[in-house]
Amino acid sequence: MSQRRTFDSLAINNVDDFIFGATPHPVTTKMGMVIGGGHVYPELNFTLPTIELDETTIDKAYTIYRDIAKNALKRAHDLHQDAVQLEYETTVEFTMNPEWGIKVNQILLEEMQNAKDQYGLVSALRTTVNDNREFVRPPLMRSGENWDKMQYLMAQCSKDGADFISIESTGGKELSDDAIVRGDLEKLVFAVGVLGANDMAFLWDHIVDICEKNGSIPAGDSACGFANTAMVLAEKGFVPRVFAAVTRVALVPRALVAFERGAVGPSKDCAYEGPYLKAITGMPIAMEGRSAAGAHLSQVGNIAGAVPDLWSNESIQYIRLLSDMAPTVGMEQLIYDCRMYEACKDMAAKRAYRDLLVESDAHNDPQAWVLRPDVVLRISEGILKEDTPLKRTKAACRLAIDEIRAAQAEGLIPTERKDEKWLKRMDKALAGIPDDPNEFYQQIKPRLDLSTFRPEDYDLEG
Amino acid sequence: MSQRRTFDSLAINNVDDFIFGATPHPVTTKMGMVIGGGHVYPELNFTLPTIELDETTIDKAYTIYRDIAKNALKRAHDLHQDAVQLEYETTVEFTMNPEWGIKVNQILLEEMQNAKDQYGLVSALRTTVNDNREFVRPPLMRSGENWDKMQYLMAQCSKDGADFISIESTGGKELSDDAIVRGDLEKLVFAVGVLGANDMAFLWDHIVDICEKNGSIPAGDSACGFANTAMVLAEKGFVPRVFAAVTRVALVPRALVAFERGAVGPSKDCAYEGPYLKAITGMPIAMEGRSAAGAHLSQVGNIAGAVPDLWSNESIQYIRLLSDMAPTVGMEQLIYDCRMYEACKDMAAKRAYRDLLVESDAHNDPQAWVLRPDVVLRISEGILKEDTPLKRTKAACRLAIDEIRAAQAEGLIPTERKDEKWLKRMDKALAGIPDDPNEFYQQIKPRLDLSTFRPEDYDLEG
Amino acid sequence: MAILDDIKEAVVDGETDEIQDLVQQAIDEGLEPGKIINEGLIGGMNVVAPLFRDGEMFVPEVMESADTMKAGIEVVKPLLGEGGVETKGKIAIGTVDGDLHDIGKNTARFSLEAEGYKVIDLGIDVVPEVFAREVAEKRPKVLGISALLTTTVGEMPKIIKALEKAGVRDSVQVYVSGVPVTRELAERFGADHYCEDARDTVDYVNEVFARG
Amino acid sequence: MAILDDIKEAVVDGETDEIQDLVQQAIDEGLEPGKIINEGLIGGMNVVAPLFRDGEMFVPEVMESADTMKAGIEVVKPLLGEGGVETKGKIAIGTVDGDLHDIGKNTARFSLEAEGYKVIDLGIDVVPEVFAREVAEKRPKVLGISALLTTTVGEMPKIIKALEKAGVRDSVQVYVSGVPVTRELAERFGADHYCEDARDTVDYVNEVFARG
Ligand SMILES: [Zn+2]
Ligand SMILES: [Zn+2]
Ligand SMILES: [Zn+2]
Repeated sequence: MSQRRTFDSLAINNVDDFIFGATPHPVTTKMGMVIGGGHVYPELNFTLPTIELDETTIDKAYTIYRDIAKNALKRAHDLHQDAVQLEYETTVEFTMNPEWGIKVNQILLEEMQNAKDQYGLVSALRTTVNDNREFVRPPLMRSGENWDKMQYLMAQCSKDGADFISIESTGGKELSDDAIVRGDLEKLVFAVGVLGANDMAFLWDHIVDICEKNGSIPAGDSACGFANTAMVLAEKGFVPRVFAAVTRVALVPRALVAFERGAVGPSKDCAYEGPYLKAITGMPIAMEGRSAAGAHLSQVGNIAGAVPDLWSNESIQYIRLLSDMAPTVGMEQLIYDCRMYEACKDMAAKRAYRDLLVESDAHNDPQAWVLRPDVVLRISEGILKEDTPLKRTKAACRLAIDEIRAAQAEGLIPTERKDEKWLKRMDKALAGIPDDPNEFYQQIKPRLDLSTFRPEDYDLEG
Repeated sequence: MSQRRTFDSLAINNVDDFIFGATPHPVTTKMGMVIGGGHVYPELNFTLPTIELDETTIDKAYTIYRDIAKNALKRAHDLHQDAVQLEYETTVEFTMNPEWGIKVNQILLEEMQNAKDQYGLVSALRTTVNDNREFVRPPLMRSGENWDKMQYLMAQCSKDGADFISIESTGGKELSDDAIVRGDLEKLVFAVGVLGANDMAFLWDHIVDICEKNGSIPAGDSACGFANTAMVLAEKGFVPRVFAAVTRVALVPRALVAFERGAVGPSKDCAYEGPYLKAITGMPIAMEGRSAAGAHLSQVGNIAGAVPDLWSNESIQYIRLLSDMAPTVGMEQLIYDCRMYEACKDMAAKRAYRDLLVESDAHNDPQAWVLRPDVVLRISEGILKEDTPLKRTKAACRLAIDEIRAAQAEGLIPTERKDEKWLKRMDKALAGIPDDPNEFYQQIKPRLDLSTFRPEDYDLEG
Repeated sequence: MAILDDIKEAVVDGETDEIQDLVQQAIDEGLEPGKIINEGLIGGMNVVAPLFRDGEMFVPEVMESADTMKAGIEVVKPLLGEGGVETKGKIAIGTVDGDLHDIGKNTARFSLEAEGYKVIDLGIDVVPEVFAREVAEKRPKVLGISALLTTTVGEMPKIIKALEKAGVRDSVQVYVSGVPVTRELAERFGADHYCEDARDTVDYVNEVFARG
Repeated sequence: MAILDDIKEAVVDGETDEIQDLVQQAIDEGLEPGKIINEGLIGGMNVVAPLFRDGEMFVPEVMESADTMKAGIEVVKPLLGEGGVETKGKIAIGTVDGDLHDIGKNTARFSLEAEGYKVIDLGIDVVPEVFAREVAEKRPKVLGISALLTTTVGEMPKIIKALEKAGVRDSVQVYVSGVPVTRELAERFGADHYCEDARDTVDYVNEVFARG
């Protein structure tokens, strides 16, 4: 039913062609925005302030979502912006009560239409449905009430007019959280290269199908629950930065599965693995960086802006700042960033600006280094030499470690006291991982808490 | 006592030399940061969340200030930043209870020293004392308890080690608020070119004297209460953008008086007239833009970043965002902006990046247009052809109107429906203003509410 | 009635210089004073309010329109009996103790006046007791409390307590507004409503009076 | 006592493979079991805690140290009477109903264990009644409530009400923590304290036990 693809060569080969706002396979929205067709547009995400949601407060929540959209779109217009994207990321209550989520989706679409009618502002909506399969333990990944509700919500939001459907899927998170906190690369590769990749294939077959039937575009996933967990822990000093950098790259093959199954982008903002996806698939990506610092502190605030097609703030609560409500402020900041891209008049100027964004961060942290466009192309090429998600995940880790080690050896990025110990520890973990998923499963099984996940939901022998 | 200066020619003549991070007369802080000596540093401002301050809550306020400084400095270090500036802007309670303000100033200095000792982070402190002379009505500008407390607070903070003393002074605000809301340029020129300028001379003689005696650097004032009021009202659609643009330039001669009386910079972040001051005096400036959107929405988010020596967030409350407390987030965003300046390797790269910042905004709004480096140099030159604050203020308005009209005629900035009406209205107002302050006073007197200000506090005949 | 349209237009355009002649002309033409006011002068302000709300007019222009209306009313007033000028209702607004900023309050005031309300301006820097006394004496249907500074927002609950103490809390709908105020704070303070800006204030006041 | 230093070092370095031999060696050398534990094994964790606090150790390393300590204790345990291992005190922690994130809770847990506390881990997705029942049965001196999701934070006041209902509110000091929690929310919920992170939690718990 859905169009399967395989990726065996890079869509973008030359670092000179690896640029923000343009990609070989752009995507067109309902109102005619072409994502990846020459411009970088802001993508604003927003969320409720801390309120308890129930039947008595839900109307207030609707009002807040309407206010957010109305005021942020108004601000975009006041700043002479002609096109923007909104992202509605459902929180758990809105997936568990899909009628609530459907209503918010409709409200946002209404306000987008109002803004079009009133002042000609073009906009697109990405609806990101919260993956609530993990809300039973062990997670039921392929059946049950939660899975049904997710699909129902996606279908209805799609039917009602959302341009894009996305998700931050959680297959494998049953093991990855512990793997990250434990700095356990073997377990991490199992969690994302076996469980995660397997779930992505199942999940995205369904999402692509839902989108085809209901009129929206399947846009891609995010490794937020995996690589961003590692990033945030690294920022707190809880896990080594080199480990977080390797984790980032390790998540690329898993994300790629969505595109193999028919996703066409733009991939999610908080998927910092986006540049890899763009290089490999040629499909547009959303990214987030310094303007998303209110949601994620990071070491990649500028370099994340090197090659995006949408530029996002990740998420901000509807709280009052001194000037205005935070989402309106967020829209303004994104627009100023996007104006910089627009101000670059030709390819030479674009490359120069991209390189400023890259150089300003790349030498500070291994997590920034692995987002350098040239590093991305090299590692992506290496990943495509392998042909299964598990082998690709291993290759991704291997190549990331090698790039980091080489950059440290040349003094291009800082080397912290324990880095070599951790790089060696990761070398060792990788060396012991077989290529066959079931063999890997049997090998690692004694170390797993089998009460935390259902092997049968990942096509694994019991 | 203090060193008086006159400015009759530009310190920066050529737009090629008008660049961020460098200026003819840099200023050195106690820990050795050279402001305007080749780098742009972040300047973080922050404020309390909404709490009622009294004897029972003041300790909590101290704890908050300590936390803000500690965590923001820590974040700067984590991001490999080697030098930053903090700004402590006292709110009214801290000026009215100077012991509280002195204590906060000490706490910040302690945390700065801790950061130096712990991880070598160099920092500087600007203490901006709230001008509370207006807190009696009509304001007592030259005597009384409030004036005494302000001076005492400045002296003590200076003695305790603040690097810079600044203020957002309010002389003339008794009339300017109404002039702005009424779109009354004649009254505005009187408020800022006569009252404001006159008060600046008196006030800055005292501040320079206090700084000399106590060891800090007199850094400059801000027209926040004047031009930023107009800017904020323009953003709300309350006053025309062309009026706000002219108001911005009208405030330059008033600000210049501080430098004539001995201020040496860096001028205040929210003084968007900064580029004019830098061109004329060659002293360093702080500016704020997109990263200050949480405090001021504006049309100048990027162009404000064209020629700063310090880059600021204006102000952010100590509230929790999804990632961290807002001041920590603010520090991160400023650092990412500053990294971009640092990434420019030579003068050609610096000019190219400056021009991107300029071009990305300049064509959207007259308020951005008047901050173009070339426009700034032209108008500044024109201002210096006059020799008194009033004549300079008139010239500033005249030149701003002419630049806006010319840019609109050439289609370089948008022309709104009522702009020509408003430009003509301002032409007419200017044409009727005499050169002599006292003659002007007698002329405008019938239109003034004499209960709102004390003419004798501005050296005016009753 | 061409002359009424001229009066309306003069109010919209803020032609303070011309309004008195136009109003005199209407009187000379034998038009009823009440009609001149309601259909001409206030009729003009009724055009101004939505124009302002839609961003078609600036505050200075609204204020000039209000001035023009006032100047016109002065000409008709002598011809009216007591209470001749109809207003939509009475509102009191003030800025809290310690806060000397009045732009927000003034803009709300002029917007409300433009809508045809009588606004009792309590001024700036007003202590809680004065708020309570004025409400007890003047009996406005709505009380607006405004604050610009973060640090003065704490005055708001004190004012509401002062109203309670004076026994007039239930006689008046209280809204709060200003930069540091939020919907949540308004609730916590015990206010009836939070108004985000002047336009919001007008909507709210209209709603209160529509309730009757 | 060279062997005790070796044990300490093995704990700090997380040498789980070597610890049992070292502990056995200490036993063979005739050292008292209590001494091996308190000066050797927990002595090692007492070095780990400040190293972690100063950013000199990562969480995985801390967890390996904790594992090493545990493995060592298993060797000595048979030689001890009842309650031989001295702990600094008892704490219960859990993540609220509807919230399946456990990194924050786990990090707090391991930090506290590293400090020598006995931690009763109530797990994730815990309903208020279970919090109350566990406090009533196990009598911890401190109860930590953790939430990661914005939307589950509303569970916190329910837990505190459940404690009241079960009559055990006063028997326990309650702290709350997690991304969406603030000092202000903690106060509003009726918690005794807000802990920003695991390091903060340790400080707070130390303070509670120091109070006695
Ligand atoms: Zn995410
Ligand atoms: Zn996102
Ligand atoms: Zn300011």
